[in-house]
Amino acid sequence: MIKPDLSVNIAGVQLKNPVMTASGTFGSGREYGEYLDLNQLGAVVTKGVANIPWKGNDGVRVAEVYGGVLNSVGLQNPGIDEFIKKDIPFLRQYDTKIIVNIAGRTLEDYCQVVEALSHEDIDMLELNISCPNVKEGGVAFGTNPQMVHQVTSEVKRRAKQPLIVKLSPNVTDIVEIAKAAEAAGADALSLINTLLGMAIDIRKRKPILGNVVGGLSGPAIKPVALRMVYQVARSVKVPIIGMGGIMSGEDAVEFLLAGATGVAVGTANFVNPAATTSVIKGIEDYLIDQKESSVNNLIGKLK
Amino acid sequence: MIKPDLSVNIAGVQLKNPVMTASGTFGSGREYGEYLDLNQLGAVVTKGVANIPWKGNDGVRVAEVYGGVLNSVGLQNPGIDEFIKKDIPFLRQYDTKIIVNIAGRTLEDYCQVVEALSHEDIDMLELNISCPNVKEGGVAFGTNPQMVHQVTSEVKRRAKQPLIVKLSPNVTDIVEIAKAAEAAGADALSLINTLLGMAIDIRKRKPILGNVVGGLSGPAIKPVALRMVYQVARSVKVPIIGMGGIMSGEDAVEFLLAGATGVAVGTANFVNPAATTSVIKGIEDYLIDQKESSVNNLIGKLK
Amino acid sequence: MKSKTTGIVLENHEIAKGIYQMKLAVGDTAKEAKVGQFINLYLPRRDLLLPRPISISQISIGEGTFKLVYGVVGKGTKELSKMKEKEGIPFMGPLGNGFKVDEGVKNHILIGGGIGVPPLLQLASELKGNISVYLGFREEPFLVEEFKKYSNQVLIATEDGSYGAKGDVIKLLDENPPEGEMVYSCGPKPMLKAVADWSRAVDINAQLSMEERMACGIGACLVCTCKIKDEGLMKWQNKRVCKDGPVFLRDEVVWND
Amino acid sequence: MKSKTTGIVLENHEIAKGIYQMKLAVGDTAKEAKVGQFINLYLPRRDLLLPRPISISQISIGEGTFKLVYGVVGKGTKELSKMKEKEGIPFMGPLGNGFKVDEGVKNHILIGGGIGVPPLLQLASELKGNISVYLGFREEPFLVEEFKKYSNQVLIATEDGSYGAKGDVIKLLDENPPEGEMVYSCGPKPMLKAVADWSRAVDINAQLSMEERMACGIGACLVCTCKIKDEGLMKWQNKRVCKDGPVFLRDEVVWND
Ligand SMILES: Cc1cc2nc3c(=O)[nH]c(=O)nc-3n(C[C@H](O)[C@H](O)[C@H](O)COP(=O)(O)OP(=O)(O)OC[C@H]3O[C@@H](n4cnc5c(N)ncnc54)[C@H](O)[C@@H]3O)c2cc1C
Ligand SMILES: Cc1cc2nc3c(=O)[nH]c(=O)nc-3n(C[C@H](O)[C@H](O)[C@H](O)COP(=O)(O)OP(=O)(O)OC[C@H]3O[C@@H](n4cnc5c(N)ncnc54)[C@H](O)[C@@H]3O)c2cc1C
Ligand SMILES: Cc1cc2nc3c(=O)[nH]c(=O)nc-3n(C[C@H](O)[C@H](O)[C@H](O)COP(=O)(O)O)c2cc1C
Ligand SMILES: Cc1cc2nc3c(=O)[nH]c(=O)nc-3n(C[C@H](O)[C@H](O)[C@H](O)COP(=O)(O)O)c2cc1C
Ligand code: FES
Ligand code: FES
Repeated sequence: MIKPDLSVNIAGVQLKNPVMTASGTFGSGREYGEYLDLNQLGAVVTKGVANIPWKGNDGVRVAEVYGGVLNSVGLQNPGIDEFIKKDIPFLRQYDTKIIVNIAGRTLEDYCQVVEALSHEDIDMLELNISCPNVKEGGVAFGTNPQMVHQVTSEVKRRAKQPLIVKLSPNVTDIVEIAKAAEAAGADALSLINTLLGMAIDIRKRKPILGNVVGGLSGPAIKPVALRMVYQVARSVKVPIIGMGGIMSGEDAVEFLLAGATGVAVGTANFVNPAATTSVIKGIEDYLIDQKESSVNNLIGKLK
Repeated sequence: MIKPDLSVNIAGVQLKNPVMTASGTFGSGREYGEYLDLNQLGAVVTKGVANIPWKGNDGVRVAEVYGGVLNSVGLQNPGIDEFIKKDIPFLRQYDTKIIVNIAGRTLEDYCQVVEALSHEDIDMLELNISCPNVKEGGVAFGTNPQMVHQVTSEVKRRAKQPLIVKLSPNVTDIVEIAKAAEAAGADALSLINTLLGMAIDIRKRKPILGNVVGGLSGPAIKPVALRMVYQVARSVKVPIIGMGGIMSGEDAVEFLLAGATGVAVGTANFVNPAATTSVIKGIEDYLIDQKESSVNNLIGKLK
Repeated sequence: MKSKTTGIVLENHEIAKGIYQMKLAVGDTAKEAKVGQFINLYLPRRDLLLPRPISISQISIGEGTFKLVYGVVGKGTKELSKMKEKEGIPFMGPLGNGFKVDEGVKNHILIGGGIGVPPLLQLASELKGNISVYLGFREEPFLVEEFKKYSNQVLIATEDGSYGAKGDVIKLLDENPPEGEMVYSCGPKPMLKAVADWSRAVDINAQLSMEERMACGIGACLVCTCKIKDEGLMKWQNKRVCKDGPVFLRDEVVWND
Repeated sequence: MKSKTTGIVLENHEIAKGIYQMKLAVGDTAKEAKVGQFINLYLPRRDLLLPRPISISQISIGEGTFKLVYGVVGKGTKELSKMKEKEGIPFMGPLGNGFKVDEGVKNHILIGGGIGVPPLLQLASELKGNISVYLGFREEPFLVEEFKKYSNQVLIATEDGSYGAKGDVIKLLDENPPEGEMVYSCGPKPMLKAVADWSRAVDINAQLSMEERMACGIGACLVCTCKIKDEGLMKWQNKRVCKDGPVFLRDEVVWND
């Protein structure tokens, strides 16, 4: 049998397959590059980077919960200058797309990062307005449609590469938020970021995380993520990158059927460093089994 | 060692222990009564009941997901008249509190149920404005603070028993919703109802649930539930009943420490029909181990 | 007080492609079982919370055992198939109502499809009178020899014709019309619907064992309902397959579309 | 390309109350291990997603084995303690930097607390020169006889005084001051902080093996950081215990509050 075609096009960028890394779980690929061939990936989405270095949150930053992980890293990053110097040249060695995830506390922060990247050889920008782990900015931008519109349009005006806006699931109406981002010029949407959660150490009678609350990721959130992707896919025209608990090719196929053009793998990397490649393989196996010639035949094709 | 005191007081109602059943997972106790002694429970919270019989949703109503369950029962119930005739007398045989969960599609529906119950021998009312499985009413009431305020105050005016308002987690700001319910006269709050989720059968390329989307319950949602209980407990004065993924006494203790005065056990009943009693035992064991004389020493006592 | 108990696996092996038979030591619980009932099995995998309903295929009160026959169709049955002798598996049951056996009936027609075949075996062993058995399988049949112990009319159809007649049980019934006063049937919904239509056409009463996804398994959660006719104003109501069923009378069942 | 691999359990038994020793066949992976490194173990329980970091307590290149010694403190280590001979357990590693062994150092001081003791055993076996060992335990000590193979100064303290001196290792150090040029220490954070203060006071350099909760285990996710001094403007930065550590120089570590 002929190998099925896995390539997808997201906002004009052609990816060899729909599988990318979820921001923040994969660094800039340097470490995981020892465990898998980065050339295989549709794209590497890098850890959120801000205009200046951030130290991130204090204290315990991770807690394990049933079928999931809580994290409160708080966007520790070396700042955009260091990132441009070290990480872009590293990733450019590989035949994969580079998507840079952008963090900020203020509108100006975001704009500075985007401007610093304007002449860099990267493929897309992913605007993170949904991090639950920083007090200012982050999620505050992502839960209010007006704010989403404002920050998206300001960033879009300055962006030289296609702009993905990453949405927070901690909202009453994801469709309203998605539409606001689309109306403001987003070229694609990615969802979901983590759900805000908490865990308590009952012996110490203290929250486990230093930051008290953190972002929930992993298989536990998959049903919520899938529902949101499904709802948003039916309401916007721009392509969607789906994520949240994808552990296998079968999970990824659920997201594609629900309407995602791309998928990202996050927490699964912690369980298996080669999770991304096994997801790619799993999608291919499914297509072969279903006698489909192209992954594009799945996207949004829910009966 | 002296047995620790497990009794708690919720809005003037004294419960022998903080453990109740989560509405909809336990019917009116008739079936589970064959598997455990209902006298042991702090309270039985009955399946949502409306002014008239409802048939509920068509098609597959349950799907299993990682560490959780999706349901789309859609509030099938025999109507308040039948309920009053059969279920209240049944439950009154037992030495446990009766909390009647109330469903409705309109404000009038709710009011009719509350009025029908006004002379009945029950202990509390639980107003469900958070069911994700019915199109009209239900969750629509529970996601908008003005609506929450309106429906709560209308119901409260008619209620002869203390009123618990059950909150939906599918909102941007749970604290705002909780405050609206409190301001409108709620005597207690219960949270969380299910998170809206979805699952897809990738062979059939169809949603598993007949209703496409459904409510996610079980351990998968515990971190979100705990976070919301924690946030709400710090923002309102009325007592809170916490639920969402409680499988063990240790899980329950997390909710108590986060600020819940009572806890409810739902999905765990499906895994073990005697889950409620093992949660009670687990809380007691914890108190003994921690040399605490009363469960009240835990409530909200997070360092 | 009833409770979840643990059965001990005595045997667990493949009896046809993708079909396993498990013999479970259940002690005195065997005495409580009625033909057509099921048990709910709980799996060791912690990501899988819900119990798996499996019919009791054979009951031995003497041995204190149940035999279950199940097809590996998903994560849970896959997990079951990996269980080894002496391992314990928690279960609830027997659950449900079971088939109604009327002493007055002398000629019985048993119609099973795929993984609906197993519960009919215990039924065949208990029925008095003449028994005709019609079994349909996708590919490799199973339990056929066992049925032959209780009936000398065991007819088989397979979808691919690799064994017995090619086609489904309805074709088999049309080509070999049975005589009898009661049909007992278990299998996938489309087959049950076809059996309902067929039996109505030939005017033989029928009991159908329905299948639905379950959660509590004991009648409390209302996730496993199927539409059952109702004399009242509502014309039909949703009844619980786990508690009011799994066996319903043909004329009670309201079929979706 | 590196990958997650599967170790085979050769032994797994309790060596002191709540403390288990597991011997794992890891084949050629043993050749890659350096003293003070750890491996990340993945558990069969599907609700537990994250790997458990456990130090390599003994390396045998000849046998192709690691010995691990771990305390049962929670769900994951409980699960580990139930594993039987011949079972496979997936792991990644060896991970982390390990202790730095300087040929110039002749007198070594090893200070371990509780489940921080195990990695010091491999160290004791590799160091050349004179070795003093100070071990603190809550109650029942373990690995003491093994340490005595490599050192004739093995001093023990227990919190309840049931074995060796009563109190903690710092008291032990104060009462039996060692001589040496390098301290190697592993244990709970408060102990490490105390060792840092003590060693600074007596002016002996120290290497500390830090502990943090982990996710990726290879340096990508930044959940396992600890504060490390930095020459630059920021004064300190968060470094990764899994990749830049677990061993840091005493004078690099910035202690929280
Ligand atoms: C009363 C009753 C008796 C049954 N008796 C037998 C029997 O004797 N032999 C046999 O092989 N099968 C029988 N089944 C079907 C059997 O329960 C399913 O094949 C099994 O639950 C599938 O589990 P899984 O984890 O492998 O599949 P998955 O698809 O991974 O299961 C996911 C979820 O869906 C449920 N589910 C999936 N398919 C079915 C189904 N067909 N019916 C009910 N729930 C389903 C599962 O229980 C689980 O909750 C019976 C079902 C019912 C309701
Ligand atoms: C580099 C390193 C080496 C270690 N070496 C050993 C050793 O040789 N022997 C030994 O007994 N223990 C060692 N530990 C500690 C060991 O990792 C924890 O005791 C273990 O992870 C607890 O898991 P649990 O599931 O039993 O506890 P739980 O509390 O149920 O675990 C919940 C989560 O918290 C994490 N966690 C809990 N306690 C710790 C801890 N103290 N350190 C890191 N993560 C923790 C778990 O990994 C898990 O992700 C080491 C830790 C690190 C970082
Ligand atoms: C440790 C960790 C760090 C993360 N950091 C970021 C980040 O910097 N920027 C961002 O947009 N999302 C971040 N996320 C969210 C993930 O990219 C992803 O949206 C989420 O984890 C859901 O996917 P998963 O369930 O596959 O992990 C992070 C997630 C984790 C677990
Ligand atoms: C099958 C099912 C039916 C439910 N029906 C109701 C209901 O009628 N009214 C209501 O307020 N909540 C209902 N719920 C929500 C539960 O009461 C509870 O809030 C939720 O399941 C979270 O708790 P858990 O994780 O312990 O199940 C239902 C939940 C399930 C699983
Ligand atoms: S499974 Fe709960 S009512 Fe049938
Ligand atoms: S555990 Fe991921 S960086 Fe250390």
